[in-house]
Amino acid sequence: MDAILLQILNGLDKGSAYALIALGLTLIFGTLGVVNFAHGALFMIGAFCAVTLQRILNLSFESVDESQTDFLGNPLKVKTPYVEAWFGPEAGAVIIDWSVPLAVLFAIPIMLFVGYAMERGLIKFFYKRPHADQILVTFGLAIVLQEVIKYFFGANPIQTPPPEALRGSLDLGVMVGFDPNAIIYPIWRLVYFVFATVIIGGVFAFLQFTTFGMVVRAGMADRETVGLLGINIDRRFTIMFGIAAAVAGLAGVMYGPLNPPNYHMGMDFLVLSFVVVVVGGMGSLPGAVLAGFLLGILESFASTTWATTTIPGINQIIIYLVAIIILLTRPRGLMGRKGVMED
Amino acid sequence: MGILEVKDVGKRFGGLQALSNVNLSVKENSVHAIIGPNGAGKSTLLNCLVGKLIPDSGSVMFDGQSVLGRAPFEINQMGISRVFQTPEIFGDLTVMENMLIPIFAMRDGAFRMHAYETVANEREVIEQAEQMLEEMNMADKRHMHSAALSRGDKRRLEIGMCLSQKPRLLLLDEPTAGMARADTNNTIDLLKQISEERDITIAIIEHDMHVVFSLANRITVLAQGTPLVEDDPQNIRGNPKVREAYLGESA
Amino acid sequence: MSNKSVTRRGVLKTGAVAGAGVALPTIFTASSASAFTNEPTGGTVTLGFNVPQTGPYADEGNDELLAQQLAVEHLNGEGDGGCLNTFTSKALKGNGILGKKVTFVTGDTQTKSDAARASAKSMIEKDGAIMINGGSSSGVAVAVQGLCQEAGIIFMAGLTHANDTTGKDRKKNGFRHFFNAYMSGAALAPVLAKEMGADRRAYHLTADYNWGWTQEESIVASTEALGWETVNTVKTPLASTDFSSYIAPVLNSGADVLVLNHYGGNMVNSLTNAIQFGLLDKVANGKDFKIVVPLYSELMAAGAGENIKGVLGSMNYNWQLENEGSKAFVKSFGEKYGKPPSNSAQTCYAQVLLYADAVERAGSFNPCAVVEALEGFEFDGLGNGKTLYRAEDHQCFKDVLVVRGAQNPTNAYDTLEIVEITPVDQVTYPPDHPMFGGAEATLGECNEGA
Amino acid sequence: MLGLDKKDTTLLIIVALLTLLAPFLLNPFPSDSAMAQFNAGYPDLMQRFVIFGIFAVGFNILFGLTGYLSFGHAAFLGIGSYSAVWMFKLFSYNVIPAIALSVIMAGLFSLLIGFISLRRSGIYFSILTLAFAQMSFALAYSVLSNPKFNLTNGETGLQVYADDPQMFHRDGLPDLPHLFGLSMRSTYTLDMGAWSFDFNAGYYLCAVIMMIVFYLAIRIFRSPFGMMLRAVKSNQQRMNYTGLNSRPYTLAAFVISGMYAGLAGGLMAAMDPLAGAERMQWTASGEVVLMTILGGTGTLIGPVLGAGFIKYFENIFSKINDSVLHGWFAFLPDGMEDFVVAVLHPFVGKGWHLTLGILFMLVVIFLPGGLVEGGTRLRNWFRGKRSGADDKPSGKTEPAE
Repeated sequence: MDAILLQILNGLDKGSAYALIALGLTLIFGTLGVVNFAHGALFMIGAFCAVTLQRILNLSFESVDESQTDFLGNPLKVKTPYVEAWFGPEAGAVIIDWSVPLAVLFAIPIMLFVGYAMERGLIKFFYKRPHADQILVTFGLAIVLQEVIKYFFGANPIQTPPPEALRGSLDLGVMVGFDPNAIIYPIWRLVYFVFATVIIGGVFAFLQFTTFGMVVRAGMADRETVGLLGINIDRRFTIMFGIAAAVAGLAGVMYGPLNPPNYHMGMDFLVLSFVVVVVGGMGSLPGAVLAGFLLGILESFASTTWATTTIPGINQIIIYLVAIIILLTRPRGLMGRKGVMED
Repeated sequence: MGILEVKDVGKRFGGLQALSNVNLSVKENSVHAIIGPNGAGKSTLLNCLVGKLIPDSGSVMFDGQSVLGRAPFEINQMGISRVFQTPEIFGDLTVMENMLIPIFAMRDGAFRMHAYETVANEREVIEQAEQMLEEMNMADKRHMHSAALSRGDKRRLEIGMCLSQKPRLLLLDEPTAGMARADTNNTIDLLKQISEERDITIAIIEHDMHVVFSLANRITVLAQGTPLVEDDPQNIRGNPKVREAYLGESA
Repeated sequence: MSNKSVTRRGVLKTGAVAGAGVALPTIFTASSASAFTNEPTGGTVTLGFNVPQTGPYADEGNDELLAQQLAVEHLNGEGDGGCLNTFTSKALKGNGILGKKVTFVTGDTQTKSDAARASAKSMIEKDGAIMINGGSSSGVAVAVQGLCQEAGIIFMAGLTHANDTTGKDRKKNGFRHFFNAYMSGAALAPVLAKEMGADRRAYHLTADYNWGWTQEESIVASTEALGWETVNTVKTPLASTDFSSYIAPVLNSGADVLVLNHYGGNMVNSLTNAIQFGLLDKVANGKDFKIVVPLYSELMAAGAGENIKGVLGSMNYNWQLENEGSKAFVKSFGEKYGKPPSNSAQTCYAQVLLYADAVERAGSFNPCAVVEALEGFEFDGLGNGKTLYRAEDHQCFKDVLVVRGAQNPTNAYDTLEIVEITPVDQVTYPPDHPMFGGAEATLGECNEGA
Repeated sequence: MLGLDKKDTTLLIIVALLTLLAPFLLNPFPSDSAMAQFNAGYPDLMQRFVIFGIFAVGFNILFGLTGYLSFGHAAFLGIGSYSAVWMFKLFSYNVIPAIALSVIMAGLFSLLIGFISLRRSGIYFSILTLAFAQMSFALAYSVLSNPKFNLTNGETGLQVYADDPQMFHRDGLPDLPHLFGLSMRSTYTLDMGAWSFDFNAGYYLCAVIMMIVFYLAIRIFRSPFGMMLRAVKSNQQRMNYTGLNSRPYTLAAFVISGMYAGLAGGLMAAMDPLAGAERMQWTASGEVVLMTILGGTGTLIGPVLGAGFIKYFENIFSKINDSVLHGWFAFLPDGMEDFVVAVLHPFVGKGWHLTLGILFMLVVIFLPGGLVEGGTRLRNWFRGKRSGADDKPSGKTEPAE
């Protein structure tokens, strides 16, 4: 029982990452019809926004400490971050400690701009081009973005730890009457789950309740008609692209403390996020979110010892197996609309 | 006994009874029009005839054989060709290739692994295609990309593709919808010519009364999923029920 | 099988017969006058450095490359000479190898066996490399070792830790300086017993491929010999980036030690996840919960950041070692590149020098002569202390380091502290050990190519 | 000739000349010059050009003609390689049975996977093929390489061991893949002054096979079957209402392209008897998609060009390191030399991915039809220079006759 609860919790947590990435991707891919292979790169750039902010906050001046030596036996250069010098050691340390949550604010304008620039500078010329061309150009872009990050930050993962107060784990089991240590869960993962829920809710509310959202939804359903009504749908689609980039980026910022960012993390998620979107059904935002959580939970269960001893290797293939089963039983995924990317 | 016999066909979509108790008999070599107001079930009926939909009840017999449960390509192989509301042609292919494909389909059946032959060596097929293009007055456009044709030419090409298979029944779904008057008249003339010169039955779904009364020698009126009346054009014209149900509305 | 003893010359003859009328075919690109593959004829000799330059291990590969370049400098008499001054064999004079200036070519393994073989082949076929060195995974090492055996050149493995490299996949033309999974287990066991007691229950998370399995096997064997119990061994998919679903059940399983048989990015993430779950703050079975990472590297430590504090593991080498060879190498490397060398860098550096030295002592580049010179070679002064290249399986035997994540590192480079230098005798095993292919494992015949 | 029209015959002859003369064409620089770095005429890379050319030509039969974008074709390549190595392990190092088995096995697997995946179209089809391939990769990498049932030898790759049965192996035959005794590694090196050219048995085997399958691809493109496949891409609805069953056509195309992939995999194993699981990963499937699009989807020669382009960068650019750069620019004054090297540094060696990514974008932005379009434009430009304006607008598809 507790083990099942634990895996459900874990699945929700995994699923919230999948759902967030798939949400952004489906805004671009499922509705604008652009096969965006650079979406994973947007996620990665988000995570590196946090790394960058952490680096900025840690910008330091050096002073030589004669009492200590470095690995070559020379006097050690001690670094003091400017932030600590300006705000005092304590306040400075708190700011540095909270760099990841701060990076959320830092990342929003950056990601909106990245999305805007990408759409205006590149993608808009590819709306009418074949999907094959879109794949090639966005894949090329993804490689370039990735290599640029690698050039500046290296290939090794970089830790972006959560604030001290949000490290460690909670014993949730005790709260609901289980034995101690039965259901232990990291605080930051709970934060991630809540954060994902808020973002997903926010995007849905935005599309549901604002006039902007209504026009965009109408444009998704029938772009030409909305265009005929004299509404500049292109501009709104640009903004949607920016929002999709921001969603992916924020997913990345918050993901950093879970698993340290590296330059190829986007590629690791790319295939998976396409699977999630398609399993959810093309053109359906709720479908993408639902599929994200569903695959997250199934993946968690498949990794239990019980599952892997029953069917060896199930944890390796579960996502793909489920994708095949769903696509064969439901022709357009969970909630897909007819005619979107079917030819 | 007509070449196409529709008996007691019913079709339901969720709560909507799209068709009920449809009976229809299309006589060989006639031009039979099916008319009715929007939502009368014309398209649903047509889709039941070509295998896109399977009716919930009733039977559809073509030349004594049931078409129900067969895939569209099998029904085509039985001798029914369909012309769509918006011309459905192979836009990426040339006009000539468009014409070759139905002839290959007629000769080789639904599938043949003719991967090592060369199209250019199929003299017989090419001759037939060229002949049909001549008849459709399109021979000069044979190397054109068919997507670049005018709407009227696309329609001609599509009809030509259907005729090249020598079908026994040609189904047309509002063949002049969205056409300019001149194109419409051309299409009427073409269809007239076809029905006179060829040993072919035509069933046509049409909205445009001008087209219907220029062509049809038998008319079925559908309303709310049921045939209201089936008669000759002149009787339909005078039928008060039809006027009320249909002509009155759309006039 | 007897037909395996056919020599390359025999192959040549039949090849010529089969291709009657065709000019005499030669294996690989060597002019027909050569006695062996890529025999250097001019004033230079070319070494091939095959390291990952793209993908997750690119930084590791870069470190290896820096060390290899340093070694080339030292061989050519440039720089401060590094370990040439401390090496017990004095055959190398700093005038290249056998008087020929050393040049090198580089390639990208991408940490894929296919790509690694492709780039090794290009170095052999196109650039005329006489030896291949480097790599950062066992799959690549075994694949490239096999290729070098077929091609008739020497392979000096870089970072490869799986038992198979010098176990069931050992080759006459291949040599491994790095330690292996068995040695990790043997070195760690006594330290674990001392630090954690003999009554522990271990939970293994293992990367689901060959290296992971051999390491798990080795660690399970050596810890169970201590009296530990193995609660569970769970295989994790290689492509995993998040291990939370594997970590979550650990606390509830009755285990009090978590062993992470992961390397590189896998290890960084699984360790980070384990710390997130607060495992190290917990008490299980009345004991403090512990985590062990049997194979450490400096880059992994950097990637895992603060999470490695107090976590035990083993290493082939660490720059903090205080012997003469190590000091010379660290000085030379640090002054040139501004950072201390990693243990894979040290392995690659040592391998280049060892190869060059063997050629000098053999007086020939002929791979078979080099093999003979390296087999059973005892040396010191390259940083690891007294070392033996065992003739039976071409594995180096030397002390193994047990290290721990430092509690209070003073800078980015002393995040690991040496706990114990396990003497070589403790990690030595017979060449026909069952984990190393048993009695059937054989080096085969030396191949000199052309 | 051979049942081809003049244009196709010319194309086939050009391809034949290019492949047969590749050892000369790819080694244009003297072997000790600074530019020798750009020489690609060594056996391994030449083999790769041709093998991946075969893979891409086959992929294009599916993708270029029917428009069905498979994201899992690398699985068939991998299956081909594994089959071939198993042939080596069990029977003999002769490449003919090995290649035959790889084609057959890839055909069987593609029949199965295609039968299931082709129930869906568009992106749903792509994801189904991707899922099958990723499952194959995951299984090959770990589950199927466990000690009890070792089918793939996992991470290291399947290879021939001394204790394998090799039932038909005889003394006197090479201990490497061979064609009736002629080792695939046999190379004759021709030294001509400063130049040196390699003639490798394995390469010529691949080249001959490539010419055969390229010829078959032309036949398929020009056949009624090929026209039907293009009809599938153009309008499936019309196809079905024309009495044609599109499913067996697409399935046949899928199986044919799967067999091409299997052939490529078999040849890879025949050139180098080791089959790694990575060649089944999605990145490998993606690579052949990129090769096809980069070269020109739906054209005959495009995929071959795309394959050559990508493999060239992977193998040549990744080997240019700083000391090579310094070698090239040694003639510059010191400061300039360092500057130029520093500018080029991010794009070569470990930065070869970056260059490749930039080139992908440039090609797709400026040459919408891929490299073939570049060639067409170049040709038109030359013609325009020479003969004025008598050029027809470049016809998109050739007439069927």
